[in-house]
Amino acid sequence: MSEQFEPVIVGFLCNWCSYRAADLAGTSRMKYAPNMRAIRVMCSGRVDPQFVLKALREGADGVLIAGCHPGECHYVEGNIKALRRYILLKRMLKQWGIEPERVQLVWASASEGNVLADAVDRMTEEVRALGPLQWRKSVLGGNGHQPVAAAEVEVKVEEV
Amino acid sequence: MSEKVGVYVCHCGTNIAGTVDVEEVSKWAGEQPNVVCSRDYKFMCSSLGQELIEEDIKEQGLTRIVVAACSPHMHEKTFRGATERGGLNPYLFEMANIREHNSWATNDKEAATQKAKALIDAAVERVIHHQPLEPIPVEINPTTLIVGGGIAGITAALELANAGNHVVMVEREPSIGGHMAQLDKTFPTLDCSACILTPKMVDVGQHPNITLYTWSEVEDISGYIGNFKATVRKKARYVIEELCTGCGICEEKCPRKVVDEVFEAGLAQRKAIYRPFPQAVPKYPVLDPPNCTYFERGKCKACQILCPTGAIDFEQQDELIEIPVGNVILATGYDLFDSKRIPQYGYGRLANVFTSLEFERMVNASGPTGGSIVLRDGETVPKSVAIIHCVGSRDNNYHEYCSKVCCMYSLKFAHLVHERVPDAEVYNFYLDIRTPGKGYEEFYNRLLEEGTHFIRGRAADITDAARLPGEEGKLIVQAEDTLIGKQRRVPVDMVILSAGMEARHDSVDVSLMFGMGCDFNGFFTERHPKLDPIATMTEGVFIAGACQGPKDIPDSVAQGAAAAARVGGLISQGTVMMEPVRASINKEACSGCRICNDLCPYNAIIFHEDQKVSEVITALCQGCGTCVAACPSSAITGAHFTNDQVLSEIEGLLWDVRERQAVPA
Amino acid sequence: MKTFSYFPGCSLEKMATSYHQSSVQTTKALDIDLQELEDWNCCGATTYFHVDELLAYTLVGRNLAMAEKAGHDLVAPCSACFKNAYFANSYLKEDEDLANHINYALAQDNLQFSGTIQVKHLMEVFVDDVGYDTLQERVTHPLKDLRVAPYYGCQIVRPRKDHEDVENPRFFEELITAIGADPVDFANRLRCCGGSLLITSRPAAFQLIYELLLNAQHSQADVIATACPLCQTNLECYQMQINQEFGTDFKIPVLYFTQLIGLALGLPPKKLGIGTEFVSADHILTFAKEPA
Amino acid sequence: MVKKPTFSEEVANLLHASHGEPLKTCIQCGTCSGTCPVAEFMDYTPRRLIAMINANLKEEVLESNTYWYCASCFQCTVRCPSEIDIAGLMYALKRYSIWKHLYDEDAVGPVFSETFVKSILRSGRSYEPVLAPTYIFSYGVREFLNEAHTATTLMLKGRLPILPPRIKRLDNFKKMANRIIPMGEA
Repeated sequence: MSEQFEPVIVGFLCNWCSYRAADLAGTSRMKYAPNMRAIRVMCSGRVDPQFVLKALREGADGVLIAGCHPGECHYVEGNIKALRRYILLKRMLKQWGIEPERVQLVWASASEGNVLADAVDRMTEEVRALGPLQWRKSVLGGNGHQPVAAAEVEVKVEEV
Repeated sequence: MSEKVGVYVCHCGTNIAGTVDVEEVSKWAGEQPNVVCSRDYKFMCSSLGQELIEEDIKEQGLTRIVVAACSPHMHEKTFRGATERGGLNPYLFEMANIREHNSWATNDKEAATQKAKALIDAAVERVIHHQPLEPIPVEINPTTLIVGGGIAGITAALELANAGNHVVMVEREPSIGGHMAQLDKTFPTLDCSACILTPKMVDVGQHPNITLYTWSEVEDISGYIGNFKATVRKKARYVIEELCTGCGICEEKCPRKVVDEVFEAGLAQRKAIYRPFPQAVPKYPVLDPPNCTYFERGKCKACQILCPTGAIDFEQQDELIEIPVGNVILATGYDLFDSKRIPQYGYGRLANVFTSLEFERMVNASGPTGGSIVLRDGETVPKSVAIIHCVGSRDNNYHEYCSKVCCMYSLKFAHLVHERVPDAEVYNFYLDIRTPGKGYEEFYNRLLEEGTHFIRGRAADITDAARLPGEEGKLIVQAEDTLIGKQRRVPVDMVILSAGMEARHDSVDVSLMFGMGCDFNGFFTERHPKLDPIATMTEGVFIAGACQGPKDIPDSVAQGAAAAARVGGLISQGTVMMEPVRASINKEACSGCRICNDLCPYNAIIFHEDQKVSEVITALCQGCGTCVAACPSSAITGAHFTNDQVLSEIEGLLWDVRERQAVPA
Repeated sequence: MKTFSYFPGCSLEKMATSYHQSSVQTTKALDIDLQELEDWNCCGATTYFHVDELLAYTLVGRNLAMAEKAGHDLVAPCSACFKNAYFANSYLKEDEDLANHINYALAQDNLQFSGTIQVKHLMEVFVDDVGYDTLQERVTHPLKDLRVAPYYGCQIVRPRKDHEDVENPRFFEELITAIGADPVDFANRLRCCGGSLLITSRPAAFQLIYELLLNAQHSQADVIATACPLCQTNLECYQMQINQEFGTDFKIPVLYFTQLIGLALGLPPKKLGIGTEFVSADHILTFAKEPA
Repeated sequence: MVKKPTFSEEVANLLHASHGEPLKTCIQCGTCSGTCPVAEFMDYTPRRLIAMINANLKEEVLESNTYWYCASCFQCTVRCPSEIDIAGLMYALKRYSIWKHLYDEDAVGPVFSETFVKSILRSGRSYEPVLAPTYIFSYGVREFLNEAHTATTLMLKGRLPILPPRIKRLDNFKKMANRIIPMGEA
């Protein structure tokens, strides 16, 4: 059979909980899909929708945003802000015909290496099932026009 | 401008090299744009490894450093050091985590090698956009705020004060002492709680370095490590402390008696003007208006008339006091699980079912019964007593966690019953006897010798519905004796419910006020569950005692002292260096939309009405970046996490798949 | 005027006709319209789940589907029927796969479950839809000084966890107070009556019934009030045999709560099916008096 | 390759999804058995039965009378500190043993259950008198007389139906049931 499709997932992990969760998963030698490549942000609240769009545009097949559990955010409630943005972002991606599984938000505390590892495994399978994200076909419809810049503003304004 | 980047790939013995083809990776890295030198080495964190970096900077004039090794939480500081010694600004360094996030997380060598390249390329792309930064020095105000005057808070206060530091202690109740002041004996040594606690309370009351605010609460806290500002509400006592000598005449003459639900757990009465207990610190009484005849009907004033020093002031108002402090120690303690939540145990319905706290007061020599164990009627001595373990604990319907102290205090209760009522039968219904601690297991063995009946099984029902001879007029505890595999009904005269500890009812509000988290049970979250159970995620805020999780006295004392040591360390440093990860607003670009103002959890962003622009108070900013992400006109920059840095990091991270669908320019 | 689909259940057809009559009478008197579900089938009782869970859900599903057609919430007076309907309803709502299976079968009777209604126990109708206050106002013959043992039994409260308080419900007591009677402190009010054990293992059932009667006697109740035909049968029809078995002389009438409410509303005992008891309830009638 | 499920897993699979936690979370506290009103009649307490299931003692478990004694009062289910639906578990065991015919032959429970089900499938409603023969034989003479007496009194008081009730759309009803478990008669 032909070699199976290996999706690439960009992970935005908050410095205090989820990045440490990934560290813990490693330290405790949990094996999980190598498809997620992590970027450390101080707080999931720092994840600007344009980061997500950038990642998808640059060839990622999915984006995982991970932060502290609600109520456990190191910055009181940055994760809640992230959640709000995430919901808006999903709405927007839907309009562009991007499957919801491609962008996911999970809570994983510093002690939940397994939670993060499972999330990565699950998401990898889901995205693999969806196949590669063809940004050009699915979003730009072939022409070079990029709706993204406009979209960012939309998201942010809705924020308040 | 083009930067000269040096890339260093660590083998970490075989930890990385075992899975990642490090030679291949470092060779590949060397071929990437801007990378002028790339090496792999057995142990980059070793002094030799670090020297490699230092020399290359000097000899090859590197301007940026990337180390691909373990997690930045492990060695970022180490390599920043090396970078600095090499003569570069330490923040011109970036780390690629190819161990925890890669070699340890998969066995697929090929995939791991590929991922390592991506992570390194991301770091390279990112580090190019790094800017030199300077850590922010912060002055430490040597005064420390301690919230809660229980044994943990008292210990911390005395440690700090004796070391010559000023301490402000705020206690909600009229006296310090906390739950420990209510106890009679302490396990396993059985020394009298008051005897060991009251001297410490007195020390706190008299210590020149300790300012004590009882009957007070912290209403607000602002600022940051070294420079907090606490607002304390000093509730009206209706007693002028300067004049009061604590003679107690007011209390004696007050005609109004009310049930003392707090200190005496409802077993005894107190006056409307009162001190919770004779050894209370401070000695000043408190008047409680809702129960005071004068406040109700406008007459009486017995206390005022009879006070020899004229210290009663019915007009007194709450005071708000602002106190600048450098660090905070939270020692707010615990609440006892409310046994009424388990109706099948009959507390509140069946008279002779007691809570552990009620029993503590009862056996206390200075308590309502003078230490004699009697039923609710106040005279009948029980011939048989059942002690129910794990009330509200180890039960997903209430609290999943083990409350840790109940086993030991239940054993203590059993012992006290044997001691005071020698011919009484004592039945302990337990799930597991948990006695980890010095002298604890020995105490358990002692109880076995004293003839306590231990029945392994959670009590299911406590009822007065007799059905067998010998059950009439008794309380019947029904449970399975799991070691025999039979259901048993044990008729007793008295039942004691060993209720667990739970987080303070208002712990969530408190944690929010101090900008830190608490777990799902409401206990405060420590910075690290193993390596740092004293600090919190908020710099300058520490926790001690049962507010972090169920604890007995020795543990609380240890943590209190530890917290004091940590604060003491900071005070003697005088200043702390803080990560320069801060947000700043470009006035020109700011549209004044004020979205960021409300987003900031630290109120670090102010709005200049005149210029219609917002500004970040660097000292208050904690660097979360939420505002940066939210600014519609991208006017806010988050130092060390700027948009260019993250965006180029993304590009690097996806170097191998970009072609797959790169967007035509 | 509130309308409900009414599912009497097999027992109320005969064994517990009095429960049926009193339910219909009292609800009518209180402006509640119970419309008997047309062509309802047995819900399978508890026994059914012993044999095949899926089939059991199908049986209940048919009744639920018919109630949905009628467009009213479903009310069951029998606690076992109620429990089956209540849980089948919530499981089918949350488990699409299960619902599909059931609907495949229901299609044979041109029915379909879509999860549009709620399931209530008859007592809940009195508690929520009539309300204590209204009930109190409507009472013409308060049962003053009648000491009533509120026997909840099992399945009216359990295994619902979302229920107000499974370990310490008070609604039955409130109802009894509302009709002017005194609820006694009945420790065993939530204990099992043995249910169908009476058939499968008599000694166990007898033991349970004995304990209940004993506890009711200790609490000096004049009458035990129930909300379930099986409880009623076990506690009442077997009292004589219990007396033989345990050498006791229990003579505690066991009435349905609807019968007591009926009396308090001044309805004629005959209409409430009073008179078909094994243990005479005649002296209870004397409590229902118009206030002087 | 597929590994054979343990008995514990088999039973867990028989529990409806909404029936709470799988058995392996049991902490053996005995709350269920302390609560159970008929525990004294069971050969093993519910807690012990769970331990036995987890220990894979299939035969002993299925031969035990414990689960036939469960009267479905659900007191254990609501109290279990590990949120195990113990009553649901008893149902599962009943189904399992009937389905595999692994119950003890003189047990009344299984026979009764099956007759009950058949009677419903025949008429759409349950009919007490039909049930009588299925269990009456298991009684002693005195019990039999008592039972007969109770029955006649019920008749006299008009509390027993003379004719079995039937539902109208019985054919559909049988077809419906047939779609779940095909049984010849329908």
